[in-house]
Amino acid sequence: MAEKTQAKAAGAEIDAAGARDLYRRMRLIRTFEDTVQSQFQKGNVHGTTHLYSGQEASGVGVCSMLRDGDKVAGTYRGHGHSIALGVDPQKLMDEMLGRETGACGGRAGSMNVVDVEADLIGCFGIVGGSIGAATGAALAEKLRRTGNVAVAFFGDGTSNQAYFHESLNWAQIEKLPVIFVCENNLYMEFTPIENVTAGAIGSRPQAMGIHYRQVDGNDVFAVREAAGEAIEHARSGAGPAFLETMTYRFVGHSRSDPGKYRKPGELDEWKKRDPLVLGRKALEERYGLDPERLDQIDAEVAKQLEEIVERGLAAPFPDPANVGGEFK
Amino acid sequence: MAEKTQAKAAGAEIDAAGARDLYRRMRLIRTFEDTVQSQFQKGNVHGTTHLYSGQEASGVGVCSMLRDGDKVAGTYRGHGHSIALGVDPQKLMDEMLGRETGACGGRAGSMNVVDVEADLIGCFGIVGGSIGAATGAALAEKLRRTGNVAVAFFGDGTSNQAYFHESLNWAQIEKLPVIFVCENNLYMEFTPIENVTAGAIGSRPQAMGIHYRQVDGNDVFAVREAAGEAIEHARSGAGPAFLETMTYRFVGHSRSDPGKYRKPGELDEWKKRDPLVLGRKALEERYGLDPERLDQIDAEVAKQLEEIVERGLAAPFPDPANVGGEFK
Amino acid sequence: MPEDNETIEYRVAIREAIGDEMDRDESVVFFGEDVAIAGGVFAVTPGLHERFGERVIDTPISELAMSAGAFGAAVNGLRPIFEIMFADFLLLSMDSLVNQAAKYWYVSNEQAPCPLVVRSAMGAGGNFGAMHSQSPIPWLQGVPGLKVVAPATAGDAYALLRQSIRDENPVAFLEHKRLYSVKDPVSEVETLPLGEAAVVREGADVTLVSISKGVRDCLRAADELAEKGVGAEVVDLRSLRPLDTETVLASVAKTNRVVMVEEGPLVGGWAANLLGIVAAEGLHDLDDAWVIACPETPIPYTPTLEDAFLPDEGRIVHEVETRLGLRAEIATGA
Amino acid sequence: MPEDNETIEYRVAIREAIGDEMDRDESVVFFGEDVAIAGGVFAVTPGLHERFGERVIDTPISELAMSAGAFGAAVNGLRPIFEIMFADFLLLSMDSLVNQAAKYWYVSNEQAPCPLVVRSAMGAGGNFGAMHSQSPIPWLQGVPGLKVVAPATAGDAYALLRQSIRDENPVAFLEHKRLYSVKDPVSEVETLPLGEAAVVREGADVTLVSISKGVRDCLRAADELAEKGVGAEVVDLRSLRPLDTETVLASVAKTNRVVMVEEGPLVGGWAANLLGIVAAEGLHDLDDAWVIACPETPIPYTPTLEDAFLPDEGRIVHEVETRLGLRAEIATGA
Ligand SMILES: Cc1ncc(C[n+]2csc(CCOP(=O)(O)OP(=O)(O)O)c2C)c(N)n1
Ligand SMILES: Cc1ncc(C[n+]2csc(CCOP(=O)(O)OP(=O)(O)O)c2C)c(N)n1
Ligand SMILES: [Mg+2]
Ligand SMILES: [Mg+2]
Repeated sequence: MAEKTQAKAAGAEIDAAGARDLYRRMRLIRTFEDTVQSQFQKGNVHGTTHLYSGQEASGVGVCSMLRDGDKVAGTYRGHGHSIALGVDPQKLMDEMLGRETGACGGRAGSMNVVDVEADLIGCFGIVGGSIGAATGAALAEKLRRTGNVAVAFFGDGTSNQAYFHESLNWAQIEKLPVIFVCENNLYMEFTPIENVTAGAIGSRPQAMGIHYRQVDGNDVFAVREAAGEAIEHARSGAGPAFLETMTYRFVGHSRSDPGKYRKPGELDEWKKRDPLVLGRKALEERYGLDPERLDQIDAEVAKQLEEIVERGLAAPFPDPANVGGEFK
Repeated sequence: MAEKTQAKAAGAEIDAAGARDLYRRMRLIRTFEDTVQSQFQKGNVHGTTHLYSGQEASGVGVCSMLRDGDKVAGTYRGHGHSIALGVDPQKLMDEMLGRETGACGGRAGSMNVVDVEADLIGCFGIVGGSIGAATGAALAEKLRRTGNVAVAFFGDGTSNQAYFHESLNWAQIEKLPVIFVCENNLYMEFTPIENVTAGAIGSRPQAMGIHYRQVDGNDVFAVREAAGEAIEHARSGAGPAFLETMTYRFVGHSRSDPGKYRKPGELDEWKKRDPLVLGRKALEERYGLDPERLDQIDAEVAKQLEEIVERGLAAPFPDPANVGGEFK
Repeated sequence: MPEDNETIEYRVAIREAIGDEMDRDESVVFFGEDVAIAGGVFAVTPGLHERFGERVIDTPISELAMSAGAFGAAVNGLRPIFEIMFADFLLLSMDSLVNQAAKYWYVSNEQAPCPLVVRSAMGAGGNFGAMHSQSPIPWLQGVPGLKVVAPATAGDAYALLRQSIRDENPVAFLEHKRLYSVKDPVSEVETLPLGEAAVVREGADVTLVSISKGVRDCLRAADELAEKGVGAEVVDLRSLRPLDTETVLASVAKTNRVVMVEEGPLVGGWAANLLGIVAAEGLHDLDDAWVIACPETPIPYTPTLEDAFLPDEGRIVHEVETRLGLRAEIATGA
Repeated sequence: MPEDNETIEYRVAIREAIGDEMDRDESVVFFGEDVAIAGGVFAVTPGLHERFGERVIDTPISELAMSAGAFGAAVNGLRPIFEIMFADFLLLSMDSLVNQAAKYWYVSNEQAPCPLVVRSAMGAGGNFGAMHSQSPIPWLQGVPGLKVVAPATAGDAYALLRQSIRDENPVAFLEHKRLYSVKDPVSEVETLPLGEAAVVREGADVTLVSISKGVRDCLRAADELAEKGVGAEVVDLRSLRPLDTETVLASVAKTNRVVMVEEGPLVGGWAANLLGIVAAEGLHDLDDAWVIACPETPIPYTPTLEDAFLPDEGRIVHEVETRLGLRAEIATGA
């Protein structure tokens, strides 16, 4: 719960403390992902994982502009979306570790986390699922007149799939308060997005008259500004908004990906625009935060993750006798 | 086979005889549909039917620009597409009547006719199916380097569905020789298209960089001209083309539709632009055909249909002992 | 619903069940293609839009988005009902039904329910052809988390639909096209539990098991068989998941013979599946057991072929007579 | 393929089957997400794009268009193979597979075949969670016109895939994820007919029937049972449509006891369905019959739960021992 409050505490106008929180949240995601990776290699995290490293500013920027009650649908690359929204990283790590104390008691794993308390309606292992689900969640918010919005995160490659097209159209027809956040990391798995996508992604929502903006997805402040506008648009009843956050994935698509498809030098170029590097710079320049303070945050987060893993590894696995589950 | 040749005989440049053929073909469709309707009421045609009446210029205009080997995928509203392409109306009527002599031996019925010999890969009862199928057929033509194209017919309402989006994108990526013909009759069943469709349909293919044109779908000559361009584009290897033919359905959506949703006066306005009325006018004005010659065609077609029904009703039903069928 | 003991049309019973639940619970909403202003292509839902306004919505032709929209709304406080016009089109919705709705309760570790109902018109017999006549049961029954309900009477349709709407997890509610115009007594109860089969006719010699329209075929067959001195017990499964094997086993323990009648294929169908479960649990009660199903092909259009394709009471009577040896007796004049 | 009698990895056998058919027949093409340049996420198809160029294509994430594209190409002269990365995603393709491909041959009155193969990785055991671990068999088996093939060994994978590609109608070719790295002897034959089960181990006391990975579990169980003096015959179905009930019935006629082992639910699964068919045709051969299947829930992620969820040789041995009374004997020291 503390995490949840902190995630959204930033508000529209932020002071230095708020800015620090944004940075901390991005660092938390990065360190979380590094930890998942190392725990995966140790055999403590199972199956497969899709890490969010490099894309932190997108999730953190968008979620920091939400208010309690707004709903989020993430993807299989959803640790970042979850932490950005305020899911307790302990519960999340425990889920990866398959423990009873996990967000879903070990039933979900990396790709399908749900945390209703945190307003995370779910992470969706099936490409496009988040789009359809958030559209439906927005329908509920509209009919219940809550003033809440719903956010769908998804990737560039997902813009070629059924859920994308059908849901965008329906959302626009019904003027649903949903924000479609396309995290364009230039690749659909191992394939450059231009090889599989006709035209610019942005022209698709625009063809339906949906409010659209493209933004630097590695600059958390730029994302916040654009997300704020998109959320405002949706919340006002004007219908869906579409945000394309241009970003880059620093690690493999999933656990076993050597990244051979990357263009030479591309990764290095993007690393110069690491959201954490950009974040530090902005914090130092705009908020006069000194580097030591930020190093200290890094150290705190590192410590936090160590403790999380320690507690997670000590937590019990679910009792196999309870495999069944009951359907209400 | 005679029918087939006739359908495409018109060629790009047509003389008076070719123009008469276009008119005859449209009249054949209209009279065929009227006959299906009356046979349905008599209980000789079963299940349900979706008639093409009013939309004849679209199918005839497009198909008259094809050459043998080009493939067509029609819809549940497919009698028109079939006849326009040159499917033998006797075989088609026999299929409606459920006879052994039908195009599919009575197995298919109104919505799912296939006539491989006529290059009709099929009519598709599932909305959007024609789009996916024609895209695949075009892939085959491309890889086999035949120079043939494939045509998908579908309605305005179908532009909101999964097959539409996914297939358009893929076709454009692979530069497939496929022509998407959206017959915009302003309604998806009983719902005005604007109630269920965000933005203009044409902006969707355009968002993908697909060659697009809208055309008066009731003017067979205008359709021919636009179709010629679209086919040429696709055949040249430049990728898919999208043609939106603006038209109107004169009859109910399917067998039991009183048409209450129509705007007042709308039907009457469109009847003034009946493709047959426009066709006659053009033939008289441009080719100097006299009205009696056209009346004579009408009478010939009426007679043709009478004979078709007579033969159809005399044909045997398939033997129920053969219900099984064998899968190769 | 009417309170006297009159009859009601199946389609009207469904309409009233929706209306009554929408009255009772504000969170119930209903959407589908042409269901609102036009009242649905099978004339099941006229009047609901007028009564409930924005809670009854016409959608684009977007079966997948519709299903996912229902899912998203269901996990976010609504109880959506949506219509997939013909059950054949459920194939376009399946990812959302199976990968989203059916899994939510379990995978979320029972954090939140997913109360949605998908209504759909299934079944052959109307010459609608291969893509507008299918039973979706073979695709849906093996999906843990998704209930599959298919009422045989108007009364059951009313009570089972009300319960389906109240259910905390997804329900596929399948309405046989050939039943829309039948009239039956109105339901005496507001709801019926899901997963309870009913013995709709008692008999001592053979058990006929079916669901939906098949139950009515079995009942007519039982009438005919009674005239020939065979007492057929008829079990209406009412739902295929949960599956009430107890009621079937109890009946079989009594009659020792069972026939499952399915409008669908033998291979991969519910009928042989249920027979397998019965065999596993009640093998020694069985003297004879078989399945009446359709040929292993798509459904043909033309009446002669479609009639031959579908099981009907004539075939049930004939097979029971034959398997029970009555045919031989008749033939030999015994 | 290698011509000596070496072993081959399952994934390599599949690769070679595709390559050999593409060599043999120009009309064979192959496409899917990341299958060409990257060689597939399960490393099944590296090298094919280099060998066959534009006949091996990377597609967008468009499972429905891909399936319809295969259909359209198949009815227009090609023999497409396409990959649906995880079988769970087949749910997005189903309309095209079921309403288009499976129906074409029959509905067109056998005018034209529809030769396509959809390859897909199915199955649990790798902690991939509920939406990346399913067996699609419950959704696909009850679709007349669609063959469902699932090889248990690398050798069978090679020969069955080559035959599937040559088949004139659509085939769902299901590869169990847990088998990709197994090694088996290379196939001695170029093709194996679809719809023929194999008795892969003989035994007199009980018949174990399974498919895909389950067959290997049964074989290990049979080894263990042999040590306890029980002769288990193992039948590998190899395909679920066509379904070779004859081979099962013949085995049951010999052993009088049968267990079907399914990685999937009991209700709506193939195992109970097959048992029902066996009961209908061979009731009096059966002394005992049952099904080993999964709980009626989605598939859990964490190892402790997933292990408990899945049938394995331990459970097979235990249940056979118990049902055959050996447990009691052991317990009483008999
Ligand atoms: C329907 C479906 N198809 C395929 C996959 C396998 N898959 C997982 S992630 C992915 C690529 C998605 O690319 P993109 O949308 O760009 O998101 P990113 O992974 O880059 O964040 C694919 C193909 C899936 N999970 N679901
Ligand atoms: C997937 C699917 N959903 C719904 C239907 C039922 N249906 C048949 S025609 C139709 C309307 C199609 O409208 P449009 O695309 O405008 O074509 P039109 O009928 O006007 O020619 C609908 C909803 C269907 N056949 N398939
Ligand atoms: Mg991407
Ligand atoms: Mg229309």
